[in-house]
Amino acid sequence: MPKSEDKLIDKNGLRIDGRKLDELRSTKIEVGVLSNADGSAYIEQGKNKILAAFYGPHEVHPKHLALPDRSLLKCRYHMAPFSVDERKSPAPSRRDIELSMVIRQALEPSIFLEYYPRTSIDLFIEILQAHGGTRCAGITVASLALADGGIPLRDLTVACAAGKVEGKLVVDLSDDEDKKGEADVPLAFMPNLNAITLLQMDGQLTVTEFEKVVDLALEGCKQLYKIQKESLKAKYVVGEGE
Amino acid sequence: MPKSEDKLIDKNGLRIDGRKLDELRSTKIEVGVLSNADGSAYIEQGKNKILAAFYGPHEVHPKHLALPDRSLLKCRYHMAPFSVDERKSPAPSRRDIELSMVIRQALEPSIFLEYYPRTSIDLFIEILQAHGGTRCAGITVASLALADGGIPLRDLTVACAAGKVEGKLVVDLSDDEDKKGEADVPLAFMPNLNAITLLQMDGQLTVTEFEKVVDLALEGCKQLYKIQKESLKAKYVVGEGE
Amino acid sequence: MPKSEDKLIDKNGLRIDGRKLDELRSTKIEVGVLSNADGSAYIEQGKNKILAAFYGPHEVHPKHLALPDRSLLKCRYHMAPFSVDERKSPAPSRRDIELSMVIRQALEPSIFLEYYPRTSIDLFIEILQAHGGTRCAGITVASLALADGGIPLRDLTVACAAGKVEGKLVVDLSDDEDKKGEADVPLAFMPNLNAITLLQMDGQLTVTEFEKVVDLALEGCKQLYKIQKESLKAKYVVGEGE
Amino acid sequence: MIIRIRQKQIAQLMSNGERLDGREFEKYREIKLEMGVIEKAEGSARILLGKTEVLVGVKIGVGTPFPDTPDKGVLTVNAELVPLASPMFEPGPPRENAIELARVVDRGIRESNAIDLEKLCLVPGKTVLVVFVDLYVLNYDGNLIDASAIAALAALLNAKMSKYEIEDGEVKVKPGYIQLPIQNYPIAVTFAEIDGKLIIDPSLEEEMVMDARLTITFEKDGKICAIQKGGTGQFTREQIVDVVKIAEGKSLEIRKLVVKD
Amino acid sequence: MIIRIRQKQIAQLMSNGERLDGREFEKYREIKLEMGVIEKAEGSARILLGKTEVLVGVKIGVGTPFPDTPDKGVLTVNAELVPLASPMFEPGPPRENAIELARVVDRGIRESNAIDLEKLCLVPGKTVLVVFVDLYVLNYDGNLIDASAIAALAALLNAKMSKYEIEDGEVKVKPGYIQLPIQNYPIAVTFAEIDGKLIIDPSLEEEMVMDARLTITFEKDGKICAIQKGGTGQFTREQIVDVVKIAEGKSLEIRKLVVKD
Amino acid sequence: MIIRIRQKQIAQLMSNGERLDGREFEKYREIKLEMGVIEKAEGSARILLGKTEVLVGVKIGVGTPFPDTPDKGVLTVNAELVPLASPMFEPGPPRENAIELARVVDRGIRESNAIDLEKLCLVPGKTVLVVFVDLYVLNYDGNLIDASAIAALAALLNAKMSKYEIEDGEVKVKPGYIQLPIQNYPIAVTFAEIDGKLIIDPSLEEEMVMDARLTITFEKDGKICAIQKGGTGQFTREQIVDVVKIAEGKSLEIRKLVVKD
Repeated sequence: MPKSEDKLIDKNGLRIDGRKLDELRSTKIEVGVLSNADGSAYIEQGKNKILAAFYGPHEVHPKHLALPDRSLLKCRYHMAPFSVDERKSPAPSRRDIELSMVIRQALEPSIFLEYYPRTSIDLFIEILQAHGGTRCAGITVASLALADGGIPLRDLTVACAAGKVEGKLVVDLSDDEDKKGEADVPLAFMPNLNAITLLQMDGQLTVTEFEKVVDLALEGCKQLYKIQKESLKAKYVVGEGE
Repeated sequence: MPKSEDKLIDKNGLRIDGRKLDELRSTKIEVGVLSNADGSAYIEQGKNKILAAFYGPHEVHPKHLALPDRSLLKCRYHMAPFSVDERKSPAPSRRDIELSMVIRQALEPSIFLEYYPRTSIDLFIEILQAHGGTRCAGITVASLALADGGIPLRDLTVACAAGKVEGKLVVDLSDDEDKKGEADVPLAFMPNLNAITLLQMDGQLTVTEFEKVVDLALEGCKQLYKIQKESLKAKYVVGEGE
Repeated sequence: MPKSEDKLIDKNGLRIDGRKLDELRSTKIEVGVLSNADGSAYIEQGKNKILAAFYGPHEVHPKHLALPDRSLLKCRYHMAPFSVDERKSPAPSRRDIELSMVIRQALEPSIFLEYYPRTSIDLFIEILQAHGGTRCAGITVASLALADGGIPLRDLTVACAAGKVEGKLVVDLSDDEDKKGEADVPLAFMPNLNAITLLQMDGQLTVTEFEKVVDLALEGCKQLYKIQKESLKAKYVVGEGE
Repeated sequence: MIIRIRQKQIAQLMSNGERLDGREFEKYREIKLEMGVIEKAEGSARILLGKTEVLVGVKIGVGTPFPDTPDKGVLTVNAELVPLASPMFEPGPPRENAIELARVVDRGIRESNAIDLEKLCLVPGKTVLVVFVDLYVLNYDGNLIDASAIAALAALLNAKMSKYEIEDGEVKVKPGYIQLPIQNYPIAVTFAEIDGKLIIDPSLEEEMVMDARLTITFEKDGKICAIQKGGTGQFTREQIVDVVKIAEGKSLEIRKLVVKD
Repeated sequence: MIIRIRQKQIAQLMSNGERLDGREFEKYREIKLEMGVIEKAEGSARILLGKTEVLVGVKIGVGTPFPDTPDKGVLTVNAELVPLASPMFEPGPPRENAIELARVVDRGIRESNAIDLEKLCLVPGKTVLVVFVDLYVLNYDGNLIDASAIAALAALLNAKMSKYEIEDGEVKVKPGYIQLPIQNYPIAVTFAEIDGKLIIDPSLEEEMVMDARLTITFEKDGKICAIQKGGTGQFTREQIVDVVKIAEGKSLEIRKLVVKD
Repeated sequence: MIIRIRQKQIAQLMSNGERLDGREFEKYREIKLEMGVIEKAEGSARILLGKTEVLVGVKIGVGTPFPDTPDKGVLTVNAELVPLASPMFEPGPPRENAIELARVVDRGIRESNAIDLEKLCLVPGKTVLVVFVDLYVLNYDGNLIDASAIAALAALLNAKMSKYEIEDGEVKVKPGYIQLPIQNYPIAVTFAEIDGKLIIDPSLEEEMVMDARLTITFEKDGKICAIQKGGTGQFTREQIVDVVKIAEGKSLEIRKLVVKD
């Protein structure tokens, strides 16, 4: 049930930002944008602006956290105070802590952590501007930051949400669609491995709707995966095809 | 001086919960109630509902806190948010920190801590429902949790308060009596060793009254001591006398 | 521009506490006032009342902070809750943290820290009553605490502010002058080494005014330096001249 | 290393269709549920799910609404993994596991509109009732989410609240109590994936070796109202679709234990 | 180990009726008390009890009453064991020793009704005066409780407050000052138990080896208004009864130092 | 040890009048400034000073004034050294370096009266606008103060705010936006002292070996409005006087990059 009088989808079936139901937001990715970090990438997905970077593998502090058989992946999802309408306090919220955890769990399966025992990889995702779907865009860009830094990956991880807005199933929900829509299903995926590594849902969907939404999200992931690969190519394969 | 119009003691000398002046609240104790903890016990004393459990003796974290000649007893008195009328924030209050300390000091003399150098015993007292005298009931049940876990004790520690309500000296004050009464003296005792290990007082008492109140509290301790021992027997001596 | 109707300087050119423009507040210093600390001193400069003391050089906690080639100077500027008009919360404010840092940096150049590698010197400055210029008075008295405790110093460090009040350049601003005046320049100095080790400014000054204010502050430092040395003599040279 | 060996044992058993405690793959441990155990709380329930024990208390207070929902009461779910429940828990502010637990239970209650929050508004934009749901874990033996979600629903159903009225702009408490308005009954069903196989209601030993976790919460009309994948493993689309169907049926069974018609 | 040896020396001395610093068992160290030392505070006092030095400041502000005492001002006692006072003290939020110190001093003031809190109510249920008593330990050489309690009473007696009035629902400060209304004079007396013997006003060296501590606070009419046992040792009923009697007499002596008729 | 060697190399170069990156002593790295980069913020700017990158966002909200300035809006400057900017930065609340950075930038804005805070008062003593300036460091390669101060001024100049009105004691937002009232343009200029010589705009490598740092902030009329000495080294009176003069000229050049006439 829509929670507001504003129409999110017009009579032509277009969404408030002019997109079709199965259309992703305009997405730009740049790899290798920071000079200090060991790997970094930047994404603009609609009005989302997100920077990801990591340091490592390096020694673990404090030492007793080190794992004997693999690297310890740490992850911090953090929002700039000016990234949202109402200024956000810099202290991590409960939402920030949950998202840091599920993002870490979404990325872990893609990394050959066993190559670097007793070390840690410290991954930072900075939300400079938030407009719906930041956890997914954060995963998409963080995976590229890891690739940029030469961390060996089983596959890139890509993430995209789908959901239900005013009775229609749509992909890649923006902020308004997320807040006023009926359901939101963020999903992370490794396309070559056919592996879903993040799945959450808010809202209400029948089982049948849910299956369709999962397929929409997977389709979105596949499109974004192409953009991911192109962004790597743009950085590393200057002047030639794949 | 009574702080309210409500009568806490009626014309027959009975207290609002129907007790005589020197009568304890109805008390039920069960030993060995949790499967994970190394020892545990549960008490209902009037409307108080308290769980105690410990882990240890085990390695100390951080290591530099370890004592060369005995085990380090740690103790946390903690109230569930729903244990009191107004929801309590989960963060420890100054009262919680003081009570954790005096409870630890009340129990330490009973434990052969010297048997376990360089280890710690971590004791947790959870107040699930509070209705006056939780520090005393917490000591009574914590001592049983230690016994349940096989920690060698010089004696059980038992605790009981006595005080003054509407001019009368009474034992085992309930919440209303504690708040509106004239004085409250919580006391912990090891009966076989004749040792008082906790003694506090709030309110006003003459020296003569104080001595009588101490005796009332000691008498209360002796009665609770029997219940303590019966609860151990119920757990460990199935189907036979002491 | 003066921020209030009250006149801070009267028609005779005297300041609200009766001082001339280039006159320091009445200053009393006592060295060696606390029995536990390794060195201590107390200053009253106008209504400022400040105690400084240190412990060390001793082992560093945690160990990984230890420096291989010199002692680690730690410094805490801390205000008593009753030291200011409105009760101050005991938690350190951002101002407290900044002042702790600049005071430490003002004192470090004076200390032969290289004599004590892998140790720390823990310096504490307690503002018991604050009335303008506490960072400077804190440096002046802290340097004496270090001297009292036998820490080898290249020179005493002495500090004094100067500034602009109602269009006049003045030395050693009191609380009202600091708050309502046009500019405040705190400065720390090692007279024998001709070295300025703290310099800050709030307010507005032309470049020419600024130079004069620096000279006023330096002159103030030189006067306070004499009082510093007398206070040491009073403690250590009983009954004889320098 | 010990975990690796245990993992092999469990996987071995599972390849024979067996679990450590003899359960079938899609069978819950025994559920014991007791309501009204904390008289001081407006509502309470204690659950034993096998040896996992959770006490949930509901407290209701007066507060201010969120700016974007001025005419609705406030729901706050908080979880404490108190250290007597497990040697793995430590005192202190909630960490990510406790926060996830609280937020997953919160999501089920919130997204199913289990509490009619509009009935908890006293003065729009100014004064509303706040419902605190405190999840208090007393013994941890696996599957805290399902145990907590069931006990939270039971505690909400058990909750009685004072009658409030506004007089001259001040909140007054009237005599008597009314039921907290509950209009939906979300049930969470959790699976663990071990070595490619899916089992329901994982015990602690199974959680220690699982690759991933998937929780699906159903509301009373059979719609999904919350999902949470946990753990560092992965699922295929097909596994998820299968799990959702099994979970749907399970949620009906469990709902009957909590909601008596 | 060093403490063990020291303990034996002190016990040995005590078996001969002697203390390290030559005092008798029931004799306090010299008390030097100075009032009004912090002009910015509404009240203040500095005590030297031997080498133990405590500065107490009283600040008075405007705040809201506790819901259960809407017509009374608020008393808040806080202790800081600032690290210049002892190598054993560390910076940071108060730990259990500082919290106990504050709460024991608080209890003596509160339970004796030393401050007439009803006189500090400006608008019942809305606006009252808040009295902050800050215990600031400057040098720690044992028996912080008695030193702090004495200095706190002296600072309260020293305290002057602004005249407040309510005009159109707003707090106005009127010219002039009045005495903070003090109506009782609690005095804390502390004993240490070492090797079965009881000594008054323990020094730091005695505290380091003591088995237990007992503080009894007396109000002006000779009633006990607060007790606190400290340390991990124990007392017999008889020891407690004895200590209370000695403390009663001592409290009279000390009260004379603080309260001049 | 490595730092010692590097220090010698840099000092050696400097004795020949050279710097590591080939700059002259009194030459800034290239400054790239972009405004309005965060649409959700009322104002924003991103600066690249060489490889040092800082993003500044300005948010404007409604709050209460400070008691001593009841008729003025509130300025709050906050700095976060987020850990992706440097391996030296750690997550958590701001430490002394971040606090110093925020306070030095704050001082320049505040002391030059850059924002006309009186225009941000809605109801004197009750309701004012609060301007949050958040300094967000994205890549740290030295001289954070100058980079942050420039970007902060640019973000303030870029800031548009809603029109607020008071109706019946409540804050109402009117349609349309107005410029944040900026009336001065403070510019910070920072020098590092290495081996007795002074260089402007130190890079990270130069900061690592510098003895001391000196920042002078000038307002538009050529007055100094803030100074901060940093580091554990020292300056002579003459050095300071020299530095001030060079800084004055530099501030004019840089101001032109930010403030277009």
